[in-house]
Amino acid sequence: MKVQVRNVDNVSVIDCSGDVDLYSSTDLRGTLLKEMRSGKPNVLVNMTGVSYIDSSGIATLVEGLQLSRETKTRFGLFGLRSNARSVLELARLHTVFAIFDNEKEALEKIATTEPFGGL
Amino acid sequence: MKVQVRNVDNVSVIDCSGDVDLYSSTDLRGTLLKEMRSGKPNVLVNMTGVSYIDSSGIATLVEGLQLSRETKTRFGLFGLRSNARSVLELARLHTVFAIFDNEKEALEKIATTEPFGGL
Amino acid sequence: MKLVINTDPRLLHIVRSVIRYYAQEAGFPEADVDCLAMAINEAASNVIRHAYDNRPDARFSLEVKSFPDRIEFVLEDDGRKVKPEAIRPRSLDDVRPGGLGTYFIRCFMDESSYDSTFTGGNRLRMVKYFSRRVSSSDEGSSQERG
Amino acid sequence: MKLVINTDPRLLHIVRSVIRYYAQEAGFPEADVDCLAMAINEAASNVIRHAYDNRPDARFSLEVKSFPDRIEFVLEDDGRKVKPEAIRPRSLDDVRPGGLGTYFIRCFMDESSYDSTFTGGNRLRMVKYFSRRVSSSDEGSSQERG
Ligand SMILES: Nc1ncnc2c1ncn2[C@@H]1O[C@H](COP(=O)(O)OP(=O)(O)O)[C@@H](O)[C@H]1O
Ligand SMILES: Nc1ncnc2c1ncn2[C@@H]1O[C@H](COP(=O)(O)OP(=O)(O)O)[C@@H](O)[C@H]1O
Repeated sequence: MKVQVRNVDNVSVIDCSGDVDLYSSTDLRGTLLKEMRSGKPNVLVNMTGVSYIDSSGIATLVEGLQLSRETKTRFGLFGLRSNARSVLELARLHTVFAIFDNEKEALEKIATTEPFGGL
Repeated sequence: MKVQVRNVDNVSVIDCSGDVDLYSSTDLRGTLLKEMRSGKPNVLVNMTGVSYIDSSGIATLVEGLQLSRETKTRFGLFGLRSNARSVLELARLHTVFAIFDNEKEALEKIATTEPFGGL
Repeated sequence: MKLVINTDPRLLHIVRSVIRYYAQEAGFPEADVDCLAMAINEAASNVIRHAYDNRPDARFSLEVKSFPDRIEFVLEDDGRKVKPEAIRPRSLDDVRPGGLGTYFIRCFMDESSYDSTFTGGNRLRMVKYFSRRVSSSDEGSSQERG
Repeated sequence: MKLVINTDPRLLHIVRSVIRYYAQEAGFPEADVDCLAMAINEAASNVIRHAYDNRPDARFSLEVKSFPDRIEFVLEDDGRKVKPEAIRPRSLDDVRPGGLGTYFIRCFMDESSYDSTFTGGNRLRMVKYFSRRVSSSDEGSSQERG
Protein backbone atom coordinates (compact mmCIF):
# COMPACT_ATOMS: atom_id res chain seq x y z
CA MET A 1 0.00 0.00 0.00
CA LYS A 2 1.04 3.60 -0.63
CA VAL A 3 -0.03 6.58 1.48
CA GLN A 4 0.65 10.15 0.38
CA VAL A 5 -0.65 13.51 1.55
CA ARG A 6 -1.61 16.41 -0.70
CA ASN A 7 -2.81 19.80 0.41
CA VAL A 8 -5.63 21.24 -1.67
CA ASP A 9 -6.42 24.68 -0.25
CA ASN A 10 -7.19 23.99 3.39
CA VAL A 11 -7.95 20.30 2.87
CA SER A 12 -5.49 17.47 3.51
CA VAL A 13 -6.11 14.74 0.99
CA ILE A 14 -4.60 11.39 1.97
CA ASP A 15 -4.18 9.28 -1.15
CA CYS A 16 -4.17 5.56 -0.39
CA SER A 17 -3.65 2.79 -2.85
CA GLY A 18 -3.29 -0.97 -2.78
CA ASP A 19 -4.38 -3.30 0.00
CA VAL A 20 -5.10 -1.95 3.46
CA ASP A 21 -4.48 -4.80 5.89
CA LEU A 22 -2.89 -5.43 9.29
CA TYR A 23 0.51 -4.61 7.81
CA SER A 24 -0.28 -1.51 5.81
CA SER A 25 -2.96 0.02 8.00
CA THR A 26 -0.26 1.20 10.41
CA ASP A 27 0.98 3.59 7.70
CA LEU A 28 -2.49 4.95 7.07
CA ARG A 29 -3.09 5.25 10.80
CA GLY A 30 0.12 7.20 11.35
CA THR A 31 -0.63 9.62 8.53
CA LEU A 32 -4.29 10.08 9.41
CA LEU A 33 -3.72 10.77 13.09
CA LYS A 34 -0.78 13.08 12.34
CA GLU A 35 -2.83 15.20 9.93
CA MET A 36 -5.63 15.54 12.48
CA ARG A 37 -3.36 16.28 15.41
CA SER A 38 -1.51 18.92 13.42
CA GLY A 39 -4.70 20.96 13.38
CA LYS A 40 -5.75 20.58 9.76
CA PRO A 41 -9.38 21.74 9.52
CA ASN A 42 -10.39 19.21 6.85
CA VAL A 43 -9.04 15.71 6.18
CA LEU A 44 -10.15 13.47 3.32
CA VAL A 45 -9.05 9.92 2.63
CA ASN A 46 -8.91 9.15 -1.10
CA MET A 47 -9.83 5.48 -1.41
CA THR A 48 -9.90 5.43 -5.23
CA GLY A 49 -6.85 3.18 -5.38
CA VAL A 50 -7.78 0.92 -2.46
CA SER A 51 -8.43 -2.55 -3.85
CA TYR A 52 -8.87 -4.25 -0.49
CA ILE A 53 -9.61 -3.14 3.06
CA ASP A 54 -9.97 -5.41 6.06
CA SER A 55 -11.07 -4.94 9.65
CA SER A 56 -7.80 -3.32 10.65
CA GLY A 57 -8.25 -0.74 7.89
CA ILE A 58 -11.83 -0.10 8.95
CA ALA A 59 -10.68 0.17 12.57
CA THR A 60 -8.15 2.78 11.47
CA LEU A 61 -10.85 4.85 9.80
CA VAL A 62 -13.04 4.58 12.91
CA GLU A 63 -10.11 5.71 15.02
CA GLY A 64 -9.73 8.70 12.69
CA LEU A 65 -13.41 9.46 13.07
CA GLN A 66 -13.14 9.38 16.85
CA LEU A 67 -10.08 11.60 16.89
CA SER A 68 -11.74 14.02 14.45
CA ARG A 69 -14.36 14.77 17.09
CA GLU A 70 -11.71 15.65 19.65
CA THR A 71 -9.64 17.71 17.26
CA LYS A 72 -12.72 19.25 15.60
CA THR A 73 -11.48 18.14 12.18
CA ARG A 74 -13.99 17.67 9.40
CA PHE A 75 -13.26 14.15 8.14
CA GLY A 76 -14.50 12.31 5.07
CA LEU A 77 -13.81 9.53 2.60
CA PHE A 78 -14.18 9.47 -1.16
CA GLY A 79 -13.69 7.19 -4.14
CA LEU A 80 -14.67 3.95 -2.42
CA ARG A 81 -14.73 0.98 -4.75
CA SER A 82 -17.63 -1.38 -4.44
CA ASN A 83 -15.81 -3.90 -2.23
CA ALA A 84 -14.69 -1.23 0.25
CA ARG A 85 -18.24 0.12 0.30
CA SER A 86 -19.64 -3.37 0.91
CA VAL A 87 -17.29 -3.94 3.81
CA LEU A 88 -18.35 -0.64 5.42
CA GLU A 89 -22.00 -1.50 4.87
CA LEU A 90 -21.57 -4.95 6.34
CA ALA A 91 -20.03 -3.31 9.40
CA ARG A 92 -22.98 -0.84 9.40
CA LEU A 93 -20.45 1.96 9.35
CA HIS A 94 -21.39 3.52 6.01
CA THR A 95 -23.75 5.92 7.75
CA VAL A 96 -21.31 7.19 10.37
CA PHE A 97 -18.72 8.39 7.86
CA ALA A 98 -19.11 11.33 5.49
CA ILE A 99 -18.67 9.50 2.20
CA PHE A 100 -18.35 11.35 -1.11
CA ASP A 101 -18.34 9.88 -4.58
CA ASN A 102 -15.25 11.62 -5.88
CA GLU A 103 -12.64 14.22 -5.08
CA LYS A 104 -14.53 17.09 -6.70
CA GLU A 105 -17.65 16.47 -4.63
CA ALA A 106 -15.59 15.87 -1.50
CA LEU A 107 -13.66 19.13 -1.85
CA GLU A 108 -16.86 21.07 -2.53
CA LYS A 109 -18.79 19.64 0.39
CA ILE A 110 -16.30 18.87 3.14
CA ALA A 111 -16.18 22.40 4.53
CA THR A 112 -19.95 22.54 4.91
CA THR A 113 -20.37 19.03 6.26
CA GLU A 114 -21.84 18.92 9.73
CA PRO A 115 -19.27 17.80 12.26
CA PHE A 116 -20.15 14.26 13.23
CA GLY A 117 -22.20 13.72 16.30
CA GLY A 118 -22.86 10.07 15.78
CA LEU A 119 -20.31 8.66 18.16
CA MET B 1 0.78 -9.55 -16.69
CA LYS B 2 -0.89 -7.46 -19.37
CA VAL B 3 -0.14 -7.64 -23.09
CA GLN B 4 -1.53 -5.08 -25.54
CA VAL B 5 -0.71 -4.24 -29.14
CA ARG B 6 -0.51 -0.73 -30.60
CA ASN B 7 0.20 0.15 -34.18
CA VAL B 8 2.52 3.10 -34.64
CA ASP B 9 2.83 3.70 -38.39
CA ASN B 10 4.08 0.37 -39.71
CA VAL B 11 5.42 -0.84 -36.36
CA SER B 12 3.54 -3.18 -34.00
CA VAL B 13 4.38 -2.24 -30.45
CA ILE B 14 3.56 -4.97 -27.92
CA ASP B 15 3.21 -3.37 -24.49
CA CYS B 16 3.91 -5.85 -21.69
CA SER B 17 3.64 -5.15 -18.02
CA GLY B 18 3.94 -7.08 -14.81
CA ASP B 19 5.66 -10.41 -14.31
CA VAL B 20 6.48 -12.61 -17.28
CA ASP B 21 6.59 -16.18 -16.00
CA LEU B 22 5.48 -19.67 -17.03
CA TYR B 23 1.87 -18.59 -16.63
CA SER B 24 1.91 -15.23 -18.36
CA SER B 25 4.50 -15.91 -21.05
CA THR B 26 1.87 -17.87 -23.01
CA ASP B 27 -0.02 -14.59 -23.57
CA LEU B 28 3.09 -12.81 -24.76
CA ARG B 29 3.99 -15.78 -26.97
CA GLY B 30 0.58 -15.83 -28.60
CA THR B 31 0.61 -12.11 -29.33
CA LEU B 32 4.21 -12.03 -30.53
CA LEU B 33 3.88 -14.96 -32.93
CA LYS B 34 0.54 -13.70 -34.24
CA GLU B 35 1.96 -10.24 -35.04
CA MET B 36 4.88 -11.78 -36.89
CA ARG B 37 2.81 -14.33 -38.79
CA SER B 38 0.35 -11.63 -39.85
CA GLY B 39 3.12 -10.10 -41.91
CA LYS B 40 3.85 -6.99 -39.86
CA PRO B 41 7.19 -5.63 -41.10
CA ASN B 42 8.37 -4.38 -37.68
CA VAL B 43 7.59 -5.72 -34.22
CA LEU B 44 8.78 -4.17 -30.95
CA VAL B 45 8.25 -5.49 -27.44
CA ASN B 46 7.88 -2.68 -24.89
CA MET B 47 9.37 -4.03 -21.66
CA THR B 48 9.07 -0.77 -19.70
CA GLY B 49 6.44 -2.25 -17.41
CA VAL B 50 8.05 -5.68 -17.02
CA SER B 51 9.12 -6.07 -13.42
CA TYR B 52 10.19 -9.71 -13.69
CA ILE B 53 11.07 -12.08 -16.49
CA ASP B 54 12.11 -15.69 -16.10
CA SER B 55 13.46 -18.37 -18.43
CA SER B 56 10.06 -18.98 -19.99
CA GLY B 57 9.78 -15.28 -20.87
CA ILE B 58 13.29 -15.28 -22.31
CA ALA B 59 12.47 -18.46 -24.25
CA THR B 60 9.43 -16.68 -25.67
CA LEU B 61 11.57 -13.77 -26.88
CA VAL B 62 14.07 -16.20 -28.42
CA GLU B 63 11.20 -17.96 -30.17
CA GLY B 64 10.08 -14.60 -31.53
CA LEU B 65 13.60 -13.92 -32.75
CA GLN B 66 13.72 -17.25 -34.55
CA LEU B 67 10.34 -16.74 -36.17
CA SER B 68 11.31 -13.19 -37.19
CA ARG B 69 14.00 -14.65 -39.42
CA GLU B 70 11.49 -16.85 -41.21
CA THR B 71 8.88 -14.15 -41.57
CA LYS B 72 11.48 -11.47 -42.37
CA THR B 73 10.13 -9.28 -39.56
CA ARG B 74 12.41 -6.70 -37.98
CA PHE B 75 12.18 -7.45 -34.28
CA GLY B 76 13.42 -5.49 -31.28
CA LEU B 77 12.98 -4.84 -27.56
CA PHE B 78 12.98 -1.58 -25.65
CA GLY B 79 12.59 -0.20 -22.16
CA LEU B 80 14.28 -3.08 -20.33
CA ARG B 81 14.60 -2.52 -16.61
CA SER B 82 17.89 -3.44 -15.03
CA ASN B 83 16.76 -6.85 -13.81
CA ALA B 84 15.44 -7.87 -17.23
CA ARG B 85 18.68 -6.66 -18.77
CA SER B 86 20.73 -8.65 -16.22
CA VAL B 87 18.80 -11.80 -16.97
CA LEU B 88 19.43 -11.42 -20.71
CA GLU B 89 23.10 -10.72 -20.05
CA LEU B 90 23.42 -13.74 -17.80
CA ALA B 91 21.94 -15.83 -20.59
CA ARG B 92 24.39 -14.13 -23.01
CA LEU B 93 21.42 -13.16 -25.15
CA HIS B 94 21.74 -9.39 -24.89
CA THR B 95 23.83 -9.32 -28.06
CA VAL B 96 21.47 -11.35 -30.22
CA PHE B 97 18.49 -9.07 -29.72
CA ALA B 98 18.14 -5.54 -31.10
CA ILE B 99 17.71 -3.67 -27.82
CA PHE B 100 16.76 0.00 -27.70
CA ASP B 101 16.64 2.29 -24.70
CA ASN B 102 13.20 3.73 -25.22
CA GLU B 103 10.27 3.86 -27.60
CA LYS B 104 11.48 6.95 -29.43
CA GLU B 105 14.84 5.40 -30.26
CA ALA B 106 13.23 2.07 -31.12
CA LEU B 107 10.74 3.62 -33.54
CA GLU B 108 13.48 5.69 -35.20
CA LYS B 109 15.90 2.82 -35.62
CA ILE B 110 13.85 -0.34 -36.10
CA ALA B 111 13.26 0.16 -39.84
CA THR B 112 16.96 0.53 -40.52
CA THR B 113 18.10 -2.27 -38.22
CA GLU B 114 19.89 -5.08 -40.02
CA PRO B 115 17.81 -8.24 -40.05
CA PHE B 116 19.40 -10.65 -37.63
CA GLY B 117 21.76 -13.22 -38.96
CA GLY B 118 23.02 -14.44 -35.64
CA LEU B 119 20.98 -17.57 -35.30
CA MET C 1 -2.92 -27.09 -0.01
CA LYS C 2 -1.00 -26.31 3.08
CA LEU C 3 1.02 -23.32 4.13
CA VAL C 4 3.21 -22.93 7.21
CA ILE C 5 4.46 -19.37 7.53
CA ASN C 6 5.60 -16.74 9.97
CA THR C 7 3.15 -14.68 11.98
CA ASP C 8 4.19 -11.58 10.09
CA PRO C 9 1.52 -9.17 8.81
CA ARG C 10 3.66 -8.67 5.71
CA LEU C 11 2.72 -12.22 4.67
CA LEU C 12 -1.05 -11.71 4.84
CA HIS C 13 -1.23 -10.74 1.17
CA ILE C 14 0.15 -14.19 0.36
CA VAL C 15 -2.53 -15.82 2.47
CA ARG C 16 -5.18 -13.86 0.55
CA SER C 17 -3.70 -14.80 -2.85
CA VAL C 18 -3.61 -18.48 -1.98
CA ILE C 19 -7.17 -18.46 -0.67
CA ARG C 20 -8.40 -16.58 -3.74
CA TYR C 21 -6.80 -19.17 -5.99
CA TYR C 22 -8.33 -22.16 -4.21
CA ALA C 23 -11.73 -20.53 -3.83
CA GLN C 24 -11.76 -19.74 -7.56
CA GLU C 25 -10.64 -23.27 -8.41
CA ALA C 26 -13.42 -24.63 -6.23
CA GLY C 27 -15.84 -22.67 -8.38
CA PHE C 28 -17.03 -19.94 -6.00
CA PRO C 29 -18.30 -16.76 -7.67
CA GLU C 30 -16.01 -13.74 -7.45
CA ALA C 31 -17.99 -12.09 -4.63
CA ASP C 32 -17.59 -15.21 -2.47
CA VAL C 33 -13.91 -15.45 -3.39
CA ASP C 34 -13.41 -11.94 -2.00
CA CYS C 35 -15.31 -12.80 1.17
CA LEU C 36 -13.44 -16.05 1.78
CA ALA C 37 -10.07 -14.34 1.30
CA MET C 38 -11.15 -11.65 3.75
CA ALA C 39 -12.41 -14.14 6.33
CA ILE C 40 -9.15 -16.08 6.34
CA ASN C 41 -7.20 -12.82 6.38
CA GLU C 42 -9.15 -11.87 9.53
CA ALA C 43 -8.61 -15.25 11.16
CA ALA C 44 -4.87 -15.12 10.43
CA SER C 45 -4.68 -11.51 11.66
CA ASN C 46 -6.27 -12.62 14.91
CA VAL C 47 -3.71 -15.40 15.32
CA ILE C 48 -0.95 -12.83 14.86
CA ARG C 49 -2.49 -10.26 17.22
CA HIS C 50 -4.14 -12.32 19.90
CA ALA C 51 -2.51 -15.75 19.99
CA TYR C 52 1.01 -14.37 19.52
CA ASP C 53 0.74 -10.72 20.64
CA ASN C 54 2.14 -9.47 17.33
CA ARG C 55 5.32 -11.55 17.50
CA PRO C 56 6.34 -11.81 13.82
CA ASP C 57 8.63 -14.83 14.21
CA ALA C 58 6.17 -17.45 15.39
CA ARG C 59 4.46 -19.79 12.94
CA PHE C 60 0.97 -20.75 11.97
CA SER C 61 -0.39 -23.17 9.42
CA LEU C 62 -3.27 -22.88 7.03
CA GLU C 63 -4.78 -25.83 5.24
CA VAL C 64 -7.42 -25.67 2.51
CA LYS C 65 -9.43 -28.74 1.54
CA SER C 66 -11.99 -28.88 -1.22
CA PHE C 67 -14.94 -31.27 -1.05
CA PRO C 68 -17.82 -31.79 -3.47
CA ASP C 69 -20.17 -29.71 -1.35
CA ARG C 70 -17.83 -27.34 0.51
CA ILE C 71 -14.41 -25.85 1.10
CA GLU C 72 -12.74 -26.16 4.50
CA PHE C 73 -10.03 -24.02 6.03
CA VAL C 74 -8.03 -25.07 9.06
CA LEU C 75 -5.79 -22.60 10.85
CA GLU C 76 -3.44 -23.94 13.51
CA ASP C 77 -1.15 -22.10 15.84
CA ASP C 78 1.01 -22.83 18.80
CA GLY C 79 0.16 -19.64 20.65
CA ARG C 80 -1.92 -18.74 23.65
CA LYS C 81 -5.13 -20.70 23.83
CA VAL C 82 -8.24 -18.74 22.97
CA LYS C 83 -11.11 -18.82 25.41
CA PRO C 84 -13.93 -19.25 22.92
CA GLU C 85 -16.30 -17.47 25.29
CA ALA C 86 -13.99 -14.42 25.12
CA ILE C 87 -14.58 -14.13 21.40
CA ARG C 88 -17.59 -12.00 21.11
CA PRO C 89 -17.98 -9.94 17.94
CA ARG C 90 -18.84 -6.42 18.94
CA SER C 91 -22.38 -5.23 18.64
CA LEU C 92 -22.89 -3.32 15.43
CA ASP C 93 -24.34 -0.33 17.24
CA ASP C 94 -21.02 0.08 18.91
CA VAL C 95 -18.82 2.37 16.81
CA ARG C 96 -15.28 1.63 17.95
CA PRO C 97 -12.18 0.33 16.30
CA GLY C 98 -11.99 -3.42 16.67
CA GLY C 99 -14.33 -6.32 17.13
CA LEU C 100 -14.96 -6.56 13.41
CA GLY C 101 -12.72 -9.47 12.49
CA THR C 102 -14.75 -12.23 14.10
CA TYR C 103 -17.94 -10.55 12.87
CA PHE C 104 -16.68 -10.73 9.26
CA ILE C 105 -15.68 -14.38 9.72
CA ARG C 106 -19.17 -15.14 10.99
CA CYS C 107 -20.72 -13.31 8.04
CA PHE C 108 -18.64 -15.04 5.40
CA MET C 109 -18.39 -18.58 6.69
CA ASP C 110 -21.14 -21.12 7.22
CA GLU C 111 -19.33 -22.75 10.11
CA SER C 112 -16.47 -21.70 12.29
CA SER C 113 -15.31 -23.40 15.46
CA TYR C 114 -12.29 -24.00 17.64
CA ASP C 115 -11.30 -27.62 18.14
CA SER C 116 -11.36 -28.07 21.91
CA THR C 117 -9.43 -31.34 21.68
CA PHE C 118 -6.45 -29.71 19.92
CA THR C 119 -3.41 -30.07 22.14
CA GLY C 120 -1.24 -27.30 20.64
CA GLY C 121 -2.35 -23.68 20.65
CA ASN C 122 -5.50 -23.23 18.61
CA ARG C 123 -7.14 -25.07 15.77
CA LEU C 124 -9.85 -23.04 14.03
CA ARG C 125 -11.91 -24.82 11.38
CA MET C 126 -14.02 -22.78 8.98
CA VAL C 127 -16.39 -24.17 6.37
CA LYS C 128 -18.15 -22.62 3.40
CA TYR C 129 -20.76 -24.66 1.50
CA PHE C 130 -21.32 -24.11 -2.19
CA SER C 131 -24.88 -23.04 -1.85
CA ARG C 132 -25.02 -21.32 1.46
CA ARG C 133 -27.21 -23.22 3.81
CA VAL C 134 -29.50 -20.97 5.78
CA SER C 135 -30.85 -22.85 8.72
CA SER C 136 -31.59 -21.91 12.28
CA SER C 137 -28.56 -23.77 13.59
CA ASP C 138 -26.34 -21.73 11.28
CA GLU C 139 -27.62 -18.47 12.50
CA GLY C 140 -27.30 -19.55 16.04
CA SER C 141 -24.88 -21.46 18.18
CA SER C 142 -22.58 -23.01 15.59
CA GLN C 143 -21.53 -19.60 14.30
CA GLU C 144 -21.18 -17.90 17.61
CA ARG C 145 -18.17 -20.03 18.38
CA GLY C 146 -16.32 -18.29 15.50
CA MET D 1 8.27 -22.20 6.25
CA LYS D 2 6.59 -24.83 4.19
CA LEU D 3 4.19 -24.60 1.29
CA VAL D 4 2.28 -27.43 -0.37
CA ILE D 5 0.48 -26.18 -3.46
CA ASN D 6 -0.85 -27.19 -6.84
CA THR D 7 1.40 -27.51 -9.86
CA ASP D 8 -0.34 -24.55 -11.46
CA PRO D 9 1.74 -21.83 -13.14
CA ARG D 10 -0.75 -19.29 -11.79
CA LEU D 11 0.69 -19.95 -8.33
CA LEU D 12 4.30 -19.22 -9.20
CA HIS D 13 3.96 -15.58 -8.20
CA ILE D 14 3.11 -16.79 -4.71
CA VAL D 15 6.24 -18.93 -4.64
CA ARG D 16 8.30 -15.88 -5.60
CA SER D 17 6.68 -13.67 -2.95
CA VAL D 18 7.29 -16.22 -0.23
CA ILE D 19 10.91 -16.73 -1.25
CA ARG D 20 11.50 -12.98 -1.43
CA TYR D 21 10.16 -12.57 2.09
CA TYR D 22 12.34 -15.29 3.61
CA ALA D 23 15.44 -14.24 1.67
CA GLN D 24 14.95 -10.66 2.87
CA GLU D 25 14.38 -11.84 6.44
CA ALA D 26 17.57 -13.90 6.24
CA GLY D 27 19.39 -10.68 5.40
CA PHE D 28 20.31 -11.20 1.74
CA PRO D 29 20.84 -8.01 -0.27
CA GLU D 30 18.12 -7.12 -2.74
CA ALA D 31 20.04 -8.40 -5.78
CA ASP D 32 20.40 -11.83 -4.15
CA VAL D 33 16.75 -11.78 -3.11
CA ASP D 34 15.78 -11.37 -6.78
CA CYS D 35 18.11 -14.17 -7.82
CA LEU D 36 16.89 -16.59 -5.16
CA ALA D 37 13.25 -15.92 -6.05
CA MET D 38 14.08 -16.53 -9.69
CA ALA D 39 16.01 -19.74 -9.00
CA ILE D 40 13.14 -21.24 -7.02
CA ASN D 41 10.67 -20.04 -9.64
CA GLU D 42 12.73 -21.94 -12.24
CA ALA D 43 12.95 -25.07 -10.11
CA ALA D 44 9.19 -25.02 -9.49
CA SER D 45 8.50 -24.35 -13.19
CA ASN D 46 10.58 -27.41 -14.04
CA VAL D 47 8.59 -29.54 -11.60
CA ILE D 48 5.39 -28.38 -13.30
CA ARG D 49 6.69 -28.87 -16.85
CA HIS D 50 8.93 -31.89 -16.60
CA ALA D 51 7.93 -33.92 -13.55
CA TYR D 52 4.18 -33.43 -14.15
CA ASP D 53 3.94 -32.60 -17.88
CA ASN D 54 2.03 -29.39 -17.13
CA ARG D 55 -0.71 -31.08 -15.13
CA PRO D 56 -2.03 -28.23 -12.94
CA ASP D 57 -3.74 -30.41 -10.32
CA ALA D 58 -0.76 -32.29 -8.91
CA ARG D 59 1.09 -31.05 -5.83
CA PHE D 60 4.57 -30.07 -4.85
CA SER D 61 6.07 -28.83 -1.64
CA LEU D 62 8.60 -26.15 -0.96
CA GLU D 63 10.42 -25.78 2.31
CA VAL D 64 12.71 -22.92 3.30
CA LYS D 65 15.11 -23.25 6.22
CA SER D 66 17.38 -20.50 7.48
CA PHE D 67 20.68 -21.31 9.17
CA PRO D 68 23.34 -18.99 10.54
CA ASP D 69 25.51 -19.41 7.44
CA ARG D 70 23.00 -20.26 4.71
CA ILE D 71 19.46 -20.61 3.47
CA GLU D 72 18.20 -23.96 2.20
CA PHE D 73 15.33 -24.70 -0.14
CA VAL D 74 13.83 -28.14 -0.58
CA LEU D 75 11.41 -28.86 -3.39
CA GLU D 76 9.60 -32.18 -3.34
CA ASP D 77 7.26 -33.66 -5.87
CA ASP D 78 5.55 -36.93 -6.53
CA GLY D 79 6.01 -36.82 -10.28
CA ARG D 80 8.19 -38.59 -12.78
CA LYS D 81 11.69 -39.16 -11.50
CA VAL D 82 14.31 -36.94 -13.04
CA LYS D 83 17.38 -38.58 -14.51
CA PRO D 84 19.97 -36.19 -13.16
CA GLU D 85 22.21 -36.96 -16.12
CA ALA D 86 19.42 -35.72 -18.41
CA ILE D 87 19.60 -32.29 -16.83
CA ARG D 88 22.15 -30.49 -18.81
CA PRO D 89 21.90 -26.73 -19.00
CA ARG D 90 22.21 -25.71 -22.61
CA SER D 91 25.43 -24.32 -23.88
CA LEU D 92 25.30 -20.55 -23.93
CA ASP D 93 26.38 -20.43 -27.55
CA ASP D 94 23.22 -22.22 -28.41
CA VAL D 95 20.47 -19.66 -29.08
CA ARG D 96 17.26 -21.60 -28.70
CA PRO D 97 14.26 -21.33 -26.43
CA GLY D 98 14.78 -23.50 -23.39
CA GLY D 99 17.61 -24.90 -21.36
CA LEU D 100 17.90 -21.71 -19.33
CA GLY D 101 16.12 -22.71 -16.14
CA THR D 102 18.73 -25.08 -14.79
CA TYR D 103 21.45 -22.66 -15.91
CA PHE D 104 19.89 -19.87 -13.81
CA ILE D 105 19.57 -22.20 -10.84
CA ARG D 106 23.25 -23.09 -11.17
CA CYS D 107 24.17 -19.39 -11.39
CA PHE D 108 22.18 -18.32 -8.37
CA MET D 109 22.66 -21.21 -5.96
CA ASP D 110 25.84 -22.41 -4.33
CA GLU D 111 24.65 -26.00 -4.22
CA SER D 112 21.86 -27.83 -5.94
CA SER D 113 21.33 -31.58 -5.97
CA TYR D 114 18.68 -34.25 -6.25
CA ASP D 115 18.37 -36.62 -3.31
CA SER D 116 18.87 -40.05 -4.84
CA THR D 117 17.52 -41.77 -1.73
CA PHE D 118 14.16 -39.97 -1.94
CA THR D 119 11.43 -42.56 -2.46
CA GLY D 120 8.70 -40.30 -3.85
CA GLY D 121 9.16 -38.36 -7.07
CA ASN D 122 11.99 -35.86 -6.73
CA ARG D 123 13.63 -34.05 -3.89
CA LEU D 124 15.76 -31.11 -5.00
CA ARG D 125 17.83 -29.35 -2.35
CA MET D 126 19.30 -25.93 -3.09
CA VAL D 127 21.61 -23.96 -0.82
CA LYS D 128 22.79 -20.37 -0.82
CA TYR D 129 25.51 -19.29 1.62
CA PHE D 130 25.62 -15.77 2.97
CA SER D 131 28.95 -14.95 1.47
CA ARG D 132 29.10 -16.95 -1.66
CA ARG D 133 31.81 -19.54 -1.49
CA VAL D 134 33.82 -19.77 -4.65
CA SER D 135 35.72 -23.01 -4.73
CA SER D 136 36.53 -25.48 -7.43
CA SER D 137 34.03 -28.02 -6.15
CA ASP D 138 31.29 -25.42 -6.45
CA GLU D 139 32.08 -24.65 -10.00
CA GLY D 140 32.25 -28.27 -10.86
CA SER D 141 30.44 -31.45 -10.11
CA SER D 142 28.22 -30.41 -7.21
CA GLN D 143 26.52 -27.80 -9.34
CA GLU D 144 26.15 -29.85 -12.44
CA ARG D 145 23.60 -31.99 -10.74
CA GLY D 146 21.26 -28.97 -10.41
N1 LIG E 1 -7.01 -16.15 17.50
C1 LIG E 1 -7.41 -15.56 18.63
N2 LIG E 1 -6.77 -15.82 19.79
C2 LIG E 1 -7.15 -15.24 20.93
N3 LIG E 1 -8.18 -14.37 21.05
C3 LIG E 1 -8.84 -14.06 19.94
C4 LIG E 1 -8.51 -14.64 18.68
N4 LIG E 1 -9.36 -14.16 17.77
C5 LIG E 1 -10.19 -13.31 18.42
N5 LIG E 1 -9.89 -13.25 19.73
C6 LIG E 1 -10.62 -12.45 20.77
O1 LIG E 1 -11.86 -12.01 20.20
C7 LIG E 1 -11.96 -10.58 20.22
C8 LIG E 1 -12.70 -10.09 18.99
O2 LIG E 1 -11.87 -10.30 17.85
P1 LIG E 1 -12.12 -9.46 16.56
O3 LIG E 1 -13.57 -9.49 16.24
O4 LIG E 1 -11.23 -9.98 15.48
O5 LIG E 1 -11.76 -7.96 16.88
P2 LIG E 1 -10.43 -7.34 17.51
O6 LIG E 1 -9.37 -8.36 17.28
O7 LIG E 1 -10.24 -6.10 16.73
O8 LIG E 1 -10.74 -7.10 18.94
C9 LIG E 1 -10.52 -10.11 20.33
O9 LIG E 1 -10.40 -8.84 20.92
C10 LIG E 1 -9.86 -11.20 21.15
O10 LIG E 1 -10.08 -11.01 22.51
N1 LIG F 1 12.17 -31.20 -12.35
C1 LIG F 1 12.57 -31.84 -13.49
N2 LIG F 1 12.09 -33.05 -13.79
C2 LIG F 1 12.49 -33.68 -14.91
N3 LIG F 1 13.35 -33.19 -15.80
C3 LIG F 1 13.86 -31.98 -15.58
C4 LIG F 1 13.50 -31.24 -14.41
N4 LIG F 1 14.16 -30.07 -14.44
C5 LIG F 1 14.89 -30.09 -15.58
N5 LIG F 1 14.72 -31.22 -16.26
C6 LIG F 1 15.39 -31.60 -17.54
O1 LIG F 1 16.47 -30.70 -17.77
C7 LIG F 1 16.33 -30.01 -19.01
C8 LIG F 1 16.85 -28.60 -18.88
O2 LIG F 1 15.96 -27.85 -18.04
P1 LIG F 1 15.93 -26.27 -18.13
O3 LIG F 1 17.33 -25.79 -18.09
O4 LIG F 1 15.03 -25.78 -17.06
O5 LIG F 1 15.38 -25.90 -19.56
P2 LIG F 1 14.03 -26.35 -20.26
O6 LIG F 1 13.13 -26.83 -19.18
O7 LIG F 1 13.54 -25.11 -20.91
O8 LIG F 1 14.42 -27.42 -21.23
C9 LIG F 1 14.85 -30.10 -19.33
O9 LIG F 1 14.59 -30.03 -20.71
C10 LIG F 1 14.48 -31.46 -18.75
O10 LIG F 1 14.79 -32.50 -19.64
